[in-house]
Amino acid sequence: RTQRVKKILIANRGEIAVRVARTCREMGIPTVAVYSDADRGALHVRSCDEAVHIGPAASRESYLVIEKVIDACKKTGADAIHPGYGFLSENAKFARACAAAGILFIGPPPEAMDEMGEKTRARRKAIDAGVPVVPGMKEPIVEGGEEAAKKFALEIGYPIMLKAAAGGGGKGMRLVENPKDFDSSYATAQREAIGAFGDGRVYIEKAVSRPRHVEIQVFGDTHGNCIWLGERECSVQRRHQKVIEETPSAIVTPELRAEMGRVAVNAAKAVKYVGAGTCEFLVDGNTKHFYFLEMNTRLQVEHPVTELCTGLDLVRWQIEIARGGKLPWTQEDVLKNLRGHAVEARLYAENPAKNFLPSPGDISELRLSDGPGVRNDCGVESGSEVPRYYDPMIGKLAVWASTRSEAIDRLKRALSETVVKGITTNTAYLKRVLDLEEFRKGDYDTGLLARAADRLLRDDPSPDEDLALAAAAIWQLEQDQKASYKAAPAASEESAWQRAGRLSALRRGR
Amino acid sequence: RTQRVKKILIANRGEIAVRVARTCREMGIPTVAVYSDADRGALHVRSCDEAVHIGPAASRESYLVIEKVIDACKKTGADAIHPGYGFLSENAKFARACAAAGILFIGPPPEAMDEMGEKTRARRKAIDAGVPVVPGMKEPIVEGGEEAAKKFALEIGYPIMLKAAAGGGGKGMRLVENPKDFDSSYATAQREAIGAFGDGRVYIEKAVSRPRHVEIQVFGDTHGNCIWLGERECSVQRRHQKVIEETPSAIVTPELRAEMGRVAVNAAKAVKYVGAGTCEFLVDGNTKHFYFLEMNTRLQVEHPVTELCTGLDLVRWQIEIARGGKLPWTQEDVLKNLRGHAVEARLYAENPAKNFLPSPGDISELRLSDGPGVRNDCGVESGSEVPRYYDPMIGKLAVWASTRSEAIDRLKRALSETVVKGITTNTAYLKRVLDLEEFRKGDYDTGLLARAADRLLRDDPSPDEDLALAAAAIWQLEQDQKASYKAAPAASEESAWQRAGRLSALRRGR
Amino acid sequence: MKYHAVVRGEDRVIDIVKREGGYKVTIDGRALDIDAVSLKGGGLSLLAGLRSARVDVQPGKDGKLAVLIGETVHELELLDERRMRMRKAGGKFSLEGPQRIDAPMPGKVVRVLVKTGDEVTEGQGIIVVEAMKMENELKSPKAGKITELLAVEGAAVESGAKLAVVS
Amino acid sequence: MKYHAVVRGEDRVIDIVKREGGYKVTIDGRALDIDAVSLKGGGLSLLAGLRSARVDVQPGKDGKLAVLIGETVHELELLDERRMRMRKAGGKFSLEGPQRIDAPMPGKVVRVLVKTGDEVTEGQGIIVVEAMKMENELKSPKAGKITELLAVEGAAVESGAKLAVVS
Repeated sequence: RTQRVKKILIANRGEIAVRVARTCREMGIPTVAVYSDADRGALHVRSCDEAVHIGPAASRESYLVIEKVIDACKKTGADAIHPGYGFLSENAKFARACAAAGILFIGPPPEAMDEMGEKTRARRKAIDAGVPVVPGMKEPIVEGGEEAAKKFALEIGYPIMLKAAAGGGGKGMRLVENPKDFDSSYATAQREAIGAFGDGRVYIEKAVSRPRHVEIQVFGDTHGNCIWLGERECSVQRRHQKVIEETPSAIVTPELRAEMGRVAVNAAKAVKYVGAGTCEFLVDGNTKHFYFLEMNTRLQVEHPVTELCTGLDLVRWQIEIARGGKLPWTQEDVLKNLRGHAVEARLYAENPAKNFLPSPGDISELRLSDGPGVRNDCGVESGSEVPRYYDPMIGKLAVWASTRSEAIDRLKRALSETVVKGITTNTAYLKRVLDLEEFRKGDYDTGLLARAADRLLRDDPSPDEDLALAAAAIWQLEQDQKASYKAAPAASEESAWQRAGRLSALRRGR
Repeated sequence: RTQRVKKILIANRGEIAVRVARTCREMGIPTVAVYSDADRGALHVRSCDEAVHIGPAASRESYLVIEKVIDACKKTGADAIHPGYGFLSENAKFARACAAAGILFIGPPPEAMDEMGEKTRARRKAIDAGVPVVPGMKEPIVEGGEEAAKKFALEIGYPIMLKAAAGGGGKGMRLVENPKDFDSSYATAQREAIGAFGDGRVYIEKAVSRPRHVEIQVFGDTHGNCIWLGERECSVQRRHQKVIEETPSAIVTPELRAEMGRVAVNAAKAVKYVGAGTCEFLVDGNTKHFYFLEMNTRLQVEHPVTELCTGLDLVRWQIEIARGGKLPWTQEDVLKNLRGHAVEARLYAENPAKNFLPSPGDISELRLSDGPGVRNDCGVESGSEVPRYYDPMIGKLAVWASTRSEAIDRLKRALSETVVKGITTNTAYLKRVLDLEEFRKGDYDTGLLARAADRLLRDDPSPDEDLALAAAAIWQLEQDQKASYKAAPAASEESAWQRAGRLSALRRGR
Repeated sequence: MKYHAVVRGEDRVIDIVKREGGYKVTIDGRALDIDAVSLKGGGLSLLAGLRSARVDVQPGKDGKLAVLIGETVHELELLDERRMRMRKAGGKFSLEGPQRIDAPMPGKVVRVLVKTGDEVTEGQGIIVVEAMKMENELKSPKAGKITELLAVEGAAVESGAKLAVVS
Repeated sequence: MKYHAVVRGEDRVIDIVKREGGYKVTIDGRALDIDAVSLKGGGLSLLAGLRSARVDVQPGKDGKLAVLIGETVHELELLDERRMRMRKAGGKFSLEGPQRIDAPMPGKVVRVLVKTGDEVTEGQGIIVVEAMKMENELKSPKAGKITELLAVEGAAVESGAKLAVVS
């Protein structure tokens, strides 16, 4: 007796909105897009069957406004909402507003979001459920509590982490090596936390040695079933932003996987979790002890690697379970079906050579990779604009192969087919990360990218330098000639080029 | 003690050359492309590390000339050749020439090609190996043997099939319903056989009732091991050209699979087969009896569906085994790893509304599908030309999902994202095939497309007709305005449009 | 701007006005407010009321347009005054009067199925041309009589070469 | 045609001649015969001897070109006579003389790390701007002294707005 879903509104933008729309289309469920002034021309708008404008570019005035999203549902008769990730996806108020409006929220019950949404509360919940956690504060730092906080930090001992209580995705997160940096880091963390979540509260945690970020995908249904779907290793991070994710993790043995899975499921059951959720753990690279960090009560950016190794469509499961369906798999089915290795790279519109400065602008050409074992999830296409108002991630490239080394070689091959013109992206940077010896060996922690920064950015002479020079000369000559003919294609390219030129000139920060 | 391969020459063009180059890149093996006058700008040329021109457009003067291919190897120092499919891939003379030149031929030994290459000989071999075959002639029709042939046809009874002895891919194949059509069909079959294989010999076979084309992928190594990798159902055919392939087949039970697999492996072992091969069977839709048709001693066009359900890279296996490696899997491993359902659709540059007239020309825009479970293998990209000299297949779209119905829905979704402009393709036709009730039910045979022809081509009113009219008016208005500004993009589009216009005007056959 | 459209044989009259935030398109008197964004490669992102659609318009056959929306290709002819005049002038493509049968692409004539003077029915096979390794039968666009026959079996022909005329 | 190129700080002289079937490109005296096909979107398919390469050329930074070949991006500057003159005239982008620090994109100044008159080293952080939810530190392009400082903490700034000058 599962509830029917007649139409789904996707309360998001970019690649995740496109990805959700794809599964809805396959399920034969019509979709509704919402868009801000900056996104009228965005791919997710034309990927849905209907679209509703919900305000100005700034997400605080559009994608984050609960009333506007609910109104869009009423206007279009959408009876369910998929929140994607970010924006309102972990906002319990939003989930309640949906319920109040008789709209099915495709995600966990608001109570579970309350319990897991606020980090210190989640920690307490986890501790009660017997889940190991990193030593740290049980409450965020209060107004004027800075001194007490510093005392606490000294007690558990530096280095420590400052984290946004409402946080996630590394925003409002700071590593503090020693007491003298506390104040400045605290200020930055608060500022970023307010900017990202409209909530500046921050708390303290002990920093773990050679820490690896390993998370467990869990899934619960409304019939009391809950299972885990394996782990994702997300230790390749820059400033707490995930860059490359893989599954399985090189340090996770079948025993450790089962143990972490059991613990994650316990944490989920402790809050009567329903739908797709992720328990993030910090694993000590030396001792392999693992500590619960937080639970993300939504679909993760990196969910494709889990889909590739399990063969599941997690969005389809989210929808089935939201409308009251039973989990189609038992824990044993998972073990039977886990197969091979998957790696995902995130494509960012940013300039690694300029301290990873975001590079919004017009994509004059986008060439994605294809062929065996390759999956692209992209929020843009040739001709798209990357607006400056939102996250600079333009898409994800994930690959599957039967072994880790084949998967890495495949991802490198796919990256070498991936070309984005008009804006600057991190594709070349990603290829270098894949070549890092530590990464190839699987012997890395969350400090990898920081430690390898020099190796990742140096530009060494290439055997193709003369060919590159020749190519540049040929290209320039043809451009000049076309321009002088005032022939159509040249003209149009020229203008595209000039735009690109201007943009990147600006990007130089001179 | 496996042989090293330093450089691989890919003796082919189009999507298969690109696909082979991808695996070589992942394996770190440099590649050499060959190209005719018509293919200098082709995608496969720039997908390889080196390229050698081997003559005029006509394949008989380029891709089919053994000496030119061998010379290209010597010129570039390539020590191995991957033949792809078609062209020289099943030519034993070529395999011998490679051996003589000290070049590793990535395919079966020439002896096996001899035994399986010529159909009537293959039939005898199969019969000796206890493989069931369709009643038919053991020798091709000889010069002046037409009368004897007609007598034989009457004995086994009409309908009969005429087949090219050197044949494959449906070329030189004709169904003859009754005696009066024998002469004309025989003439056509011979003509096509000469055109396609330079060998006009034809033989007679009894036609099977509700025939389904089901083939078994086999793999042998140089250490005497040989296994099967499941079946492919290829009954969705038009004029004996495969259009849509899937695995598993809706009529193949685990028992039938094991039995067909066993028989296929026996046939392969009977000729000491090494590498990737495919045994094609005709399965009687009523009795489920199966008959050996022929063995293709090369990689098949439709190999991706097998890769999707086994998780293997067949090209990687071909290379590993050609250099003396052992099969990494036992038959039990296959059974453990077979998973889900895969369907492939072939994209042809042809116009279904004009009796499937091939439509070569310039592709002004190519938009491929992406997202979960989608795989594209394409020989072209935006701006590519489809030359009129070669097969009109421009690429393949394959999808994987956990069930057949989800896979079909996914393929439909992916096709709706696939847009080819500038030439006419069969994408809309393919979507209609997927909607045929018989196909959805899995209850079809090789006559499906012929029987459904009317349903597949009718153009019924669409609810979007007014929107289409509005879109056309908006587009036209913008074109006219741009044109009047003589603005660059408009001008360039115009010319592309006009070219497209001319082309299709010609295509109308007026 | 006024356009005269023909779709599935039916005549439609379209009036289109550009205005703030898109277009007002009136089809046979029914008005649609449409917001349109042009995409790279000649596509459009349309918003018609709540409906969102990606539309690909591809010109072909002498001013005919193929309009792709989701699953469906709409074949239509759009005529402004200019085209209207052209159309009126040389009725070349109407089925009144003699019809040429041209070679659709370079290839080889493998069979000629009629003789000059033969009566043919619409859709009857006239000539078989081989191109891209496939035999393609050219059919008569109308019922009538073969008044000219230039095709010769075995002859190579270029694109657009006149092969026969049906009157 | 002659070009003057700068790659990884080195000067290279390129002479290019179009001719039958491609180009003759001479780099510092060494000649290459190259067959080039232009691809949609500004790419090139090059054949240099046996070598086949797909090359993507993307102009950026004031005449600088990013040339992508397989795994590697080559950043280089290509100057013909005209550009050479420009370059000689306004040395705007050379590191001689005062250097402007402009806002890389619209955003908000969250911190100013220097005062007018401060001595700064090359690469030292000068101003932090927040854009796309990320804090981005603008560094000094050269060692010198802050002679102008227009950035104000908390202020919203438009693309290219002058924030400071290092002399």
